[in-house]
Amino acid sequence: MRVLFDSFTVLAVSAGAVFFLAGTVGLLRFPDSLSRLHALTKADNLGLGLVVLGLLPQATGPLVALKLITVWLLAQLAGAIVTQLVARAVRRENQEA
Amino acid sequence: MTAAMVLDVGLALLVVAVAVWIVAAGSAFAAVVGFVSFGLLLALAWARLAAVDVALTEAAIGSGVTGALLMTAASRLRPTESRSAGERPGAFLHVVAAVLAVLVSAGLAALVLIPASPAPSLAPAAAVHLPELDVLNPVTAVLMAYRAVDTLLEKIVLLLALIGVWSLAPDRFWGGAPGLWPRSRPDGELTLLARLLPPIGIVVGIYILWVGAIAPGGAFQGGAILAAMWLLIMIAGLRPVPEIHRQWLRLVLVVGPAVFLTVGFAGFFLPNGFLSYPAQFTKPLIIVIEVVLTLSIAAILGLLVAGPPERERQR
Amino acid sequence: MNAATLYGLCSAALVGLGLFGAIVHPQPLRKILAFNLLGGGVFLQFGVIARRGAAAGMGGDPVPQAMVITGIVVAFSATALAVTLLLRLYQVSGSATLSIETQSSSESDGGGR
Amino acid sequence: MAEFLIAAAGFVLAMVALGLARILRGPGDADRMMAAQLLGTGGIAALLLLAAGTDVPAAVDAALTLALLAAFVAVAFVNNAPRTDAAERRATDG
Amino acid sequence: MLAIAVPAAGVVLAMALGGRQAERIALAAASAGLCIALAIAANIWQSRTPIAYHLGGWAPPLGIALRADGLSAIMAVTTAVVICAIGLFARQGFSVPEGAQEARAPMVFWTLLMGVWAGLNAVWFGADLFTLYVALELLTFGAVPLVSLDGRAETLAAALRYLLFALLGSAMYLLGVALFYGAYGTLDIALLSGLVRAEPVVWVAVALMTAGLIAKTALFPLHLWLPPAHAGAPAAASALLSALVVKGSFVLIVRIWFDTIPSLLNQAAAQMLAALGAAAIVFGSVLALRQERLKLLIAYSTIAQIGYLFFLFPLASAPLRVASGTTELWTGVAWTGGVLQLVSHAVAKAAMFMAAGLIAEALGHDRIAGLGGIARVLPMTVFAFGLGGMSLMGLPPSGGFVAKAMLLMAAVAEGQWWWSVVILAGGLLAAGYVFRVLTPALAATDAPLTLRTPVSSGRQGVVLALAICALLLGLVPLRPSLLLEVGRHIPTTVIAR
Repeated sequence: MRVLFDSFTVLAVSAGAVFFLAGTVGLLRFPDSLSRLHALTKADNLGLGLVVLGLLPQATGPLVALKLITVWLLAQLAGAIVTQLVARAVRRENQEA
Repeated sequence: MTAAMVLDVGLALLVVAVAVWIVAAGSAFAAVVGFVSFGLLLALAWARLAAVDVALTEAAIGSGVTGALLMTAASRLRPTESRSAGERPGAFLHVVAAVLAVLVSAGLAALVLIPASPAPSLAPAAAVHLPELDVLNPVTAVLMAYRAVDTLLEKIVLLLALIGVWSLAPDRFWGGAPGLWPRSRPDGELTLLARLLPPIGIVVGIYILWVGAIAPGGAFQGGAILAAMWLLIMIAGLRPVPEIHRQWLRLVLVVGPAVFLTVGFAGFFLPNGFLSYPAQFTKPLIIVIEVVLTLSIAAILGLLVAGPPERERQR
Repeated sequence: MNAATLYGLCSAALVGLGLFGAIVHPQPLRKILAFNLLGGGVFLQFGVIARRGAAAGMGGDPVPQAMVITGIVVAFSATALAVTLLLRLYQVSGSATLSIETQSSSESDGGGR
Repeated sequence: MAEFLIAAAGFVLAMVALGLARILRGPGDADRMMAAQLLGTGGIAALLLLAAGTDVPAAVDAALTLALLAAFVAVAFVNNAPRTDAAERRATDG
Repeated sequence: MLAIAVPAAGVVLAMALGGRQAERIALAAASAGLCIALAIAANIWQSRTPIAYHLGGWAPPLGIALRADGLSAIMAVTTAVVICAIGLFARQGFSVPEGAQEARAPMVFWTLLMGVWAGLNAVWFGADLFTLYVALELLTFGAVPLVSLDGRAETLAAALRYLLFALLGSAMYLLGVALFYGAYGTLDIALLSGLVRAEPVVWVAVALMTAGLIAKTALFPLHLWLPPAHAGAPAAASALLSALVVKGSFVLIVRIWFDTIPSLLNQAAAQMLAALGAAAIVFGSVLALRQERLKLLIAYSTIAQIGYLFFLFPLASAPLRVASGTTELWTGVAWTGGVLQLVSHAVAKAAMFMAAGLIAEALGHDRIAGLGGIARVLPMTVFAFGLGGMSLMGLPPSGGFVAKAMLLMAAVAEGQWWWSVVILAGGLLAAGYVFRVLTPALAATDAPLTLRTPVSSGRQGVVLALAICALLLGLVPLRPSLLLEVGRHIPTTVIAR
């Protein structure tokens, strides 16, 4: 059972790390602000999500698991709304300029 | 080299690199963005140094609230940047400053490399008295008992800073409401965020305060989180910024230090004098003080960010 | 070389950078930022000392850690006060430099109280 | 297991640190802010991994705090950046 | 402990009740504080031993001790007297106008007055280097907003510059605190003095702390922030800043050098500090001579007078070289002279700033050229200014005279005659700038002066009383000197209260 949990953790966390890699590459390589924003949200949602998912089997108790999920939810919520706000800011910036 | 060692080396280099960027950045705003990252990295470093209490404080105050404050300032001051570019200090000052900085850094680095051995520590002494205080988090014990007077005086420092910020208002606005980012244009998303985030944040803040007696956390960290949530609500326009003459506001601001001082004075009737706690009530008293301190800290930090009154007092 | 020594060197570098920035930057806001770097370096020094003092089952000496918490809060209030002063200065004079008294003291020296 | 988690934390951190190049390059402040956001998410992930890998459970609380305040800082940014951002663009173009 | 807690409680109460209450609370706290300071001094005077107090019953190194020795007692009494005088003086300028519930300047002034006082008492009594750091920050946060109270651009710039200097200074100090803790595991001054060894960490720590505190004390060449800040503040606040606040960081340097590392006092470093002091005397006085505004002149004179204080370091630490009975005597004389200079400058400078404030209020300006005949209209004020000036010059029988004479004699007796030259030259220069003010003020003019606002004789009386105190200090120099010896290099005995 332990081995199963651990290999799940390794798998999920590695996948999460790959999304962080992708997010960084996107942020560095994409040509304009809006597509860079797109890359960022992928890292935000999936990278952190997979890491949290991978860590859940390692959690020592229900409270820790709850906190892990809260962290992810918070990042989701903040990420989603902030992305909207930044996107609007970028658009406004383009219009004004 | 273990993975942890690689991580530490990378983190330390990263911290220094971001610091170089903050000093060298072309625009103040870019430097402030760097500063937010700097705070985050420092929080990680504190976690690596096994100081999670400090990591929490750094995450909440050092990076979060300070970052927001500086960001506002940088954007308001942007028009002045091009103008002051002309008055860069001369090469001489640069050289002197560089020599001085290198000297201090080198001296410190040398001292770091020759540590005292065995390293002195008060950890055993602090541990001995933890059972009598019935507080399991040693940092909380230091802040609330062993070195309580520092914490108390620091509360007074916070109050003075707030008075100082308020004192910068024009006379006619005294008693009115702070301006708090007058540019903010509440729109749908912001309002949504301000409705969804604070309930979670307040729970987290209270949790951090409550857990402070047994694990890392406490009044400062909890207070800073609550302050950020309060600010968010005010920025989104869901609640007005309070006028500073309000009696309830003044009471919230001082209730923490006032209770702390009262308990301190009550200590005169005990064998150990000022700021000592009666043995059987130690834990409840510390918790009561922490709760009221959290309230006051949240209010003070929030108002420090909100700035001086900028609107006339409503009759 | 252990982790504490490593962060100790990092702290030394931060102190030097902060000091340099605070002296050479003409804009007060950048000086305030540099002061925060310097503060970060000083606090980290406490952290290194705390880490080295790990004993009695604790990961570090709690006393310096508590001092850092106090210090961070004080540094924040200092930043808040300095930023407010700076914004007010800008509001009143339209400029945000420290050399203001040299420009304006000659014009307004009759206004001294 | 612990070793893997710490290595993963290091990897995530290294990745998002590369993203910091955006802070250097800009060009707009929105891009800089995005890089800082990415670093924030990466830092939170690294902290969570460290909490599990080095047995410092309270570090999860620090991650929680970071997640809350990252949103707050972003709001501060959005409130302050856009207008001046455009102004800067114009200044550099013209 | 009460000495710190009462003004601190004052801050809290004033903040809570606000409005007109702030002034009443401040005055009540001032009188209570004066009584406490006197009681502490009397206690030490009688017992001839320093009082140590362990907060919350936690003994150092884990806990924090407060310690009252002769120096703290004298400084606490001086502080209480000066603050009471400032409080009485400021009642008129900082009262809430009729019809308003609360006004900005009074609320800020009274609250910060108590905040500064709490900070000062914490500096005098603190025996823990980190507590002293928090105390220093109390001083900074109390003093900076007072500078910019009138909200003009130049005072805002002065306040900001002051704040930046002060912050850098305290960061340096804090770094030294960290190093001390890292080396010895305690921050209690008495415990540290038994532990310190001559090793690099101590030198670096002391150098950092001294440099930081020098910036806060405004010793030449880190004095740039002081004149605009002290001259720009309202008179009552200038008196507070110039008389007391800069002394806080100076006393901290004394605590570090004489109490924390007494066995390691380095003559070369002490000579260097004194050389900076000497430079401060010359530059401060010369610049004071060239000022056109009265308050700036007084502010520059503060820089010069601070310079004298730094002679304490070589003169009171000389026995390292000659360990004979006679030198011991002379270091004692230098010690008394130095502290007397601290006290007499505090009292005299407070009186002079307030006198200048009255003059400026009456005339609507403070240009020295426009002072003609002011002595006819405000005789008491000009007389007080003159008495304060006597102390600065070092004319008998003022406190300043005795202080400077003692420093002078100690310098000659210890074979450090070069400092005596500077002390004499400083006196002459001070005479120059004081008479630059007094000569036009006393001159007869044809046109009668018209006052913009009448000045109440009560306020003039307060200023004059303070100036007379400065004068009388010269007549009782020996009694405080006995008190001063209390706690000097003597191990502490704990008294449980």
